[in-house]
Amino acid sequence: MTNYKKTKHQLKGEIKNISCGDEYCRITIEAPAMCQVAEPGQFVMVRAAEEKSNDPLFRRPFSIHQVADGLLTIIFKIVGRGTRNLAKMKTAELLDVIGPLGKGFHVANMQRHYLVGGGMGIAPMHFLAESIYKQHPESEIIALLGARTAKELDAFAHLNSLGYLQVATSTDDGTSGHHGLVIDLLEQSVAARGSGAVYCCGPGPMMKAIALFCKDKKMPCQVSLETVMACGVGACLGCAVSGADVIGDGYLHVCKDGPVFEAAKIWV
Amino acid sequence: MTNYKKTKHQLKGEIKNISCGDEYCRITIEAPAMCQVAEPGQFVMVRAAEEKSNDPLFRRPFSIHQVADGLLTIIFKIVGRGTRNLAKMKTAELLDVIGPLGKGFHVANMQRHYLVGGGMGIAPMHFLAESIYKQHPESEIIALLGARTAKELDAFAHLNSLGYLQVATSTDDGTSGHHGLVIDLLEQSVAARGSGAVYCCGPGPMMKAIALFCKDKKMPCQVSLETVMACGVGACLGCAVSGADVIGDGYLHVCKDGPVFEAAKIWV
Amino acid sequence: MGIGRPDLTVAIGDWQLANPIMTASGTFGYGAEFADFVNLNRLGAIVVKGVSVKPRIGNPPPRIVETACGMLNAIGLENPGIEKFLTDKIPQLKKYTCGIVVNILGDSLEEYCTLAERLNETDITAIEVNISCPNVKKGGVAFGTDAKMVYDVTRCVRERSDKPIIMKLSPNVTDIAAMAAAAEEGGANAVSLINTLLGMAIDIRARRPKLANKVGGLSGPAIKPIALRMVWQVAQRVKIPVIGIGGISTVEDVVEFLLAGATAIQIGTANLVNPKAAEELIDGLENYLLENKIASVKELINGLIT
Amino acid sequence: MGIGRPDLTVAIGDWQLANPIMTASGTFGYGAEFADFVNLNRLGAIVVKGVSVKPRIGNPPPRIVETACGMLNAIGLENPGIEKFLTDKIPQLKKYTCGIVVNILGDSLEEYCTLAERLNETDITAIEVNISCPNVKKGGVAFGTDAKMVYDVTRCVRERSDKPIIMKLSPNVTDIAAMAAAAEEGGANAVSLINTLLGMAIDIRARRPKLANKVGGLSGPAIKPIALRMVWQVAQRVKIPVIGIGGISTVEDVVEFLLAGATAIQIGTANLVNPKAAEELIDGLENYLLENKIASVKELINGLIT
Ligand SMILES: Cc1cc2nc3c(=O)[nH]c(=O)nc-3n(C[C@H](O)[C@H](O)[C@H](O)COP(=O)(O)OP(=O)(O)OC[C@H]3O[C@@H](n4cnc5c(N)ncnc54)[C@H](O)[C@@H]3O)c2cc1C
Ligand SMILES: Cc1cc2nc3c(=O)[nH]c(=O)nc-3n(C[C@H](O)[C@H](O)[C@H](O)COP(=O)(O)OP(=O)(O)OC[C@H]3O[C@@H](n4cnc5c(N)ncnc54)[C@H](O)[C@@H]3O)c2cc1C
Ligand SMILES: Cc1cc2nc3c(=O)[nH]c(=O)nc-3n(C[C@H](O)[C@H](O)[C@H](O)COP(=O)(O)O)c2cc1C
Ligand SMILES: Cc1cc2nc3c(=O)[nH]c(=O)nc-3n(C[C@H](O)[C@H](O)[C@H](O)COP(=O)(O)O)c2cc1C
Ligand code: FES
Ligand code: FES
Repeated sequence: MTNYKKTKHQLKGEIKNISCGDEYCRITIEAPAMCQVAEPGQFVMVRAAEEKSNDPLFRRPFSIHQVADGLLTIIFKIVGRGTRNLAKMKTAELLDVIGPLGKGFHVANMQRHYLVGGGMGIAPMHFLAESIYKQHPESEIIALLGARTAKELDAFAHLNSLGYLQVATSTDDGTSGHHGLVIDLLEQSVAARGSGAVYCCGPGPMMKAIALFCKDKKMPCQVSLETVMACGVGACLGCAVSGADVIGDGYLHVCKDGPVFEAAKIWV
Repeated sequence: MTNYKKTKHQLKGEIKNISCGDEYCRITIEAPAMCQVAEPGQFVMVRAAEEKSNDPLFRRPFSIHQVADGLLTIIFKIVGRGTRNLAKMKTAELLDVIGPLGKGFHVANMQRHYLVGGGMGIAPMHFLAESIYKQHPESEIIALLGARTAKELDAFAHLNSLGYLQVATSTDDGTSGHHGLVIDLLEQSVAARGSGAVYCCGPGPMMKAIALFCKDKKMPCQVSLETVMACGVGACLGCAVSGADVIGDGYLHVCKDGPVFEAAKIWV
Repeated sequence: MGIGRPDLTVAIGDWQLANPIMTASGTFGYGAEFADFVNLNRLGAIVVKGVSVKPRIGNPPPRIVETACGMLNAIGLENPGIEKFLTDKIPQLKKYTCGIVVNILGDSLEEYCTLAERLNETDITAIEVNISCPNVKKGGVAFGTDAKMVYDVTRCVRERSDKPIIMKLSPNVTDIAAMAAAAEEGGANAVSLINTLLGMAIDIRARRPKLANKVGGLSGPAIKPIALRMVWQVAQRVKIPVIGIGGISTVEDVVEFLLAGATAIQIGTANLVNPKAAEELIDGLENYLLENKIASVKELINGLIT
Repeated sequence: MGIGRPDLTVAIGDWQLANPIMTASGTFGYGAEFADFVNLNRLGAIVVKGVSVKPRIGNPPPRIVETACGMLNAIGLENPGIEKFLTDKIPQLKKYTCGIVVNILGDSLEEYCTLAERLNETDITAIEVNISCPNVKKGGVAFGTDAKMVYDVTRCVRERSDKPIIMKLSPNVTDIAAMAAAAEEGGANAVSLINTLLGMAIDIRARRPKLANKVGGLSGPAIKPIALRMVWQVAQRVKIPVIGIGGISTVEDVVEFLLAGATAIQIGTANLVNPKAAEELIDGLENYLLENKIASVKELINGLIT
């Protein structure tokens, strides 16, 4: 095992900053080793039980929202016991994290990039936008962000201030941006600006619609899937999902083969 | 069930004050209904897991340290998961408590009272001293407090400032008061002042020694026992202990028949 | 169905319960212990601590151990014996308007028969037969682990009593549905399951079992998945009502057991942790039905789609 | 005994393990998945994910559910099949200096025999036989629930292989010690226990089982008391070494299982929650022995005072 380089780490990251509202929480930890190897679309798994408690048992997966200067940030919605526990943590406490995990987004060598996020699926888009910008500073980077209501977009307001990123929003109730679905924004944008690479993370039906739209338009499309996970490292085989071709290849495993997949691998 | 009066309550008591060091913790909650019926030597049982977590499962029993103006105080040592969780709570959070539970100390109609506490067994003595003083203001009330080292007595420093209470201490290492056992203090006091009612709470061997001393001196002695408890209300029969006469009466149940017993019921 | 209150009643044979929530034997004393916390009259039924022919002082301490999301108990079936139970406890229990189920246990077939006979003279609601006890005449093999013995106990209790008979099954078996079928064949009106799973914990400092009795029964949320599976298996096998027990502590748990085929459920360890649990779950179940616009709890029973 | 390092080695027949800590089948992949977290060479042994004659794609999702202090899994024994295993996985596994145990499973007696024979040609350390699988020729009854079938599988595997044979017992039985005895009689070198307990969870909104497979295996801290009891019962019954499995996640847990009679133990679900668990427990066990001035881990084995 000479020359062996670790790509995954387990560490107790000191919380540098935590800001939680009733619905969302943003935590930044010190995790230089992870930041060095992380790629956009990858995720971390966080222990969410009290020390020595086994309830809840599983770690919780969260997309890497941003890495900068050895600091890693996640943003999550408070939906259940695990996220509630995490939201109670305080600055200087240690977060038990493993990562970076899984296969992230592949930055396409194209002139136009559509980052399509729905709800908490917006979380990985900051890191992704930054990476695309670094690799293709001349390219057009467009974030299309959908949510149920304007409030859901608050956690991601800072995306508006990234100079290289053009942001458009849609909400189901019309409280921010386009009154309707985020796929409408994509259709409009593609019609107006032309095709590009699509990177998508959000609810299943939204991703499927976008995947089929891209297939129709012959645009490359990557989607980031969610499932319940136990290990996050490809060992338990618990995170299986049916791909487009279940019988041939068997099931796909989100934590190892994904979470990001070529859309065509999932939906035909 | 007319005229039926509740003697036990379950409530979420707002934490009015919490001060925790590395080893001990003192929590005061709002619990008027409990304060109204509580008697010294009784205890409460506190939920010590995160909301909706079942680990640790059992409530934790703590003696009532003091009641005043609808506020109930407990003092506990941080020894394991439950107490560690409790020590993390904050002012204004709600503590899930049931109580008052069990049979407390019976205040003897005597002129002299020895309150003998060992380690965290000192916890119930404040409430007891106050009650004795209220019922027998003219009587002599002596607290004999034993600990391993002076630091262990810090949590109870305030007992020194009760005007009606005479306090003497002993430590195993001589860092406070008498260098030796608390039973030495009792023997000396009884020799010097004369006999009285003895109320005892502390480690088993200490209580047994004191019980046998009292038997010898023909002084009434009450002891407060500890066991693991599940329900605290006499339902599960889990808190059984062997009394002096196991076969005749069967086992005693600490949460219902105690925690305070006539010493003769336990040791012959 | 309008905005009326949902119907919580369920039936076990001719016995109509106000709601499907009972308290499990050994975790609710004789009811009175919880009178400060719960309006006992609202319960579907109280199942009292197991009673035997002779008084039993129970096992020496320690009797309970906390485990991950559960507990071990080896109480040793401490109880005052049937005679003292009839004179001391029955009058008190009569005051409650809810169903009163008496849980019985024995060392031998004859003891079960005797208990059933004595209780038949009282006006309790039903008898629950705990067959997790060792049969001393059969080398200490638990009655509940052998279909023939399950049948025999059921028969004898059936013959001595007109009360509804609930056979309480042990989970420490290869095929619990076979035991349920034996109980049904023997004439039981219902089966309840599960009793505790045999477990152990060791004090590594003393190098001794933590329980004086060495082994004890595991209960609490930890065992819920096992209990639910067994209830589902049994409900598919027998026609008599099934009463679900094991780790139930939330409304979701109650609904899961009903969907799996339970007609009623019992709350055990949850009472110890939260003395108001049983009543809170009645309210919770009612709210659940209201919110989901379900007119009757009976619509949930056996509602699992597989 | 001085200040030397305590002796962690244990023996299973002729097989000398550096320490008693193995990783349990299905929770540690093929080792490589944990190479970033654990120094694999330090492990007592890696037990790889179960392998069958033919490749299996496993059960449809959802395959796992979190439960109170535990989890349910119904992976469906997804694996590449023995041929691909031999060509793809064995070369990689050979690089590790720790023991390599291959867990095998079959639908029929013949499949077990075939697998044992194929593996006998390799230089793996030992074979662990998962008999919790249904025997399709016997109406789907699990091999591990019938003493005769346990004996038969053990015999056939024994005859086809010179490797140490570990029979992995199912806990879903009335008398697990009888199964262990059948394995011993069949010529097993060791038994390992427990595999998962059959359980279930229901999605109350969809009114469907949470697992596509309906039922699944319960593992994790929740089941530890049951596993420990079974290990103790089995260790009293058989003379061959016992490997303890079930909910082990702390050093105290490891010591409990050793005291109960286990010669070695396997870490399962704990690996999923804490990928460094196995190595941390080796260090923890060593420290425990040091602090308690115990020269050899063998002093703990079967050290329970009852
Ligand atoms: C690769 C990946 C990346 C993710 N990134 C983010 C993110 O950046 N921000 C964010 O807010 N959320 C993200 N999620 C979802 C997040 O993991 C869940 O919301 C979280 O685990 C819920 O935990 P809980 O204990 O609070 O909820 P629970 O009480 O466990 O359950 C509440 C709800 O969350 C779902 N859930 C529970 N556990 C998981 C799990 N392990 N995986 C998926 N869903 C689960 C349940 O089905 C239930 O509907 C991601 C999920 C995956 C798989
Ligand atoms: C009637 C009564 C009154 C008590 N009053 C006080 C008090 O005023 N102040 C105080 O500091 N302590 C008191 N105790 C002891 C206190 O209950 C335990 O220290 C506490 O429950 C430990 O919880 P834990 O989760 O932190 O420890 P755990 O991690 O559970 O265990 C740590 C240690 O505490 C012991 N312990 C665990 N649970 C219990 C239990 N339910 N009962 C007794 N011991 C237990 C264990 O055996 C172990 O040695 C009292 C106990 C009883 C029975
Ligand atoms: C402390 C305790 C005492 C019990 N005593 C009895 C009993 O006397 N008779 C009986 O049939 N079951 C008894 N049980 C089993 C429970 O009634 C119930 O079947 C079991 O605990 C599983 O349910 P739970 O997980 O909700 O507790 C007892 C359980 C506990 C925890
Ligand atoms: C996700 C998962 C997959 C498993 N796969 C197998 C397997 O392929 N073969 C096997 O014999 N046991 C398998 N098991 C059972 C474990 O090896 C172990 O016996 C069981 O989980 C109990 O141990 P634990 O509580 O430490 O996890 C699996 C367990 C889990 C959780
Ligand atoms: S979560 Fe374990 S393999 Fe993906
Ligand atoms: S703790 Fe339940 S009876 Fe005392």
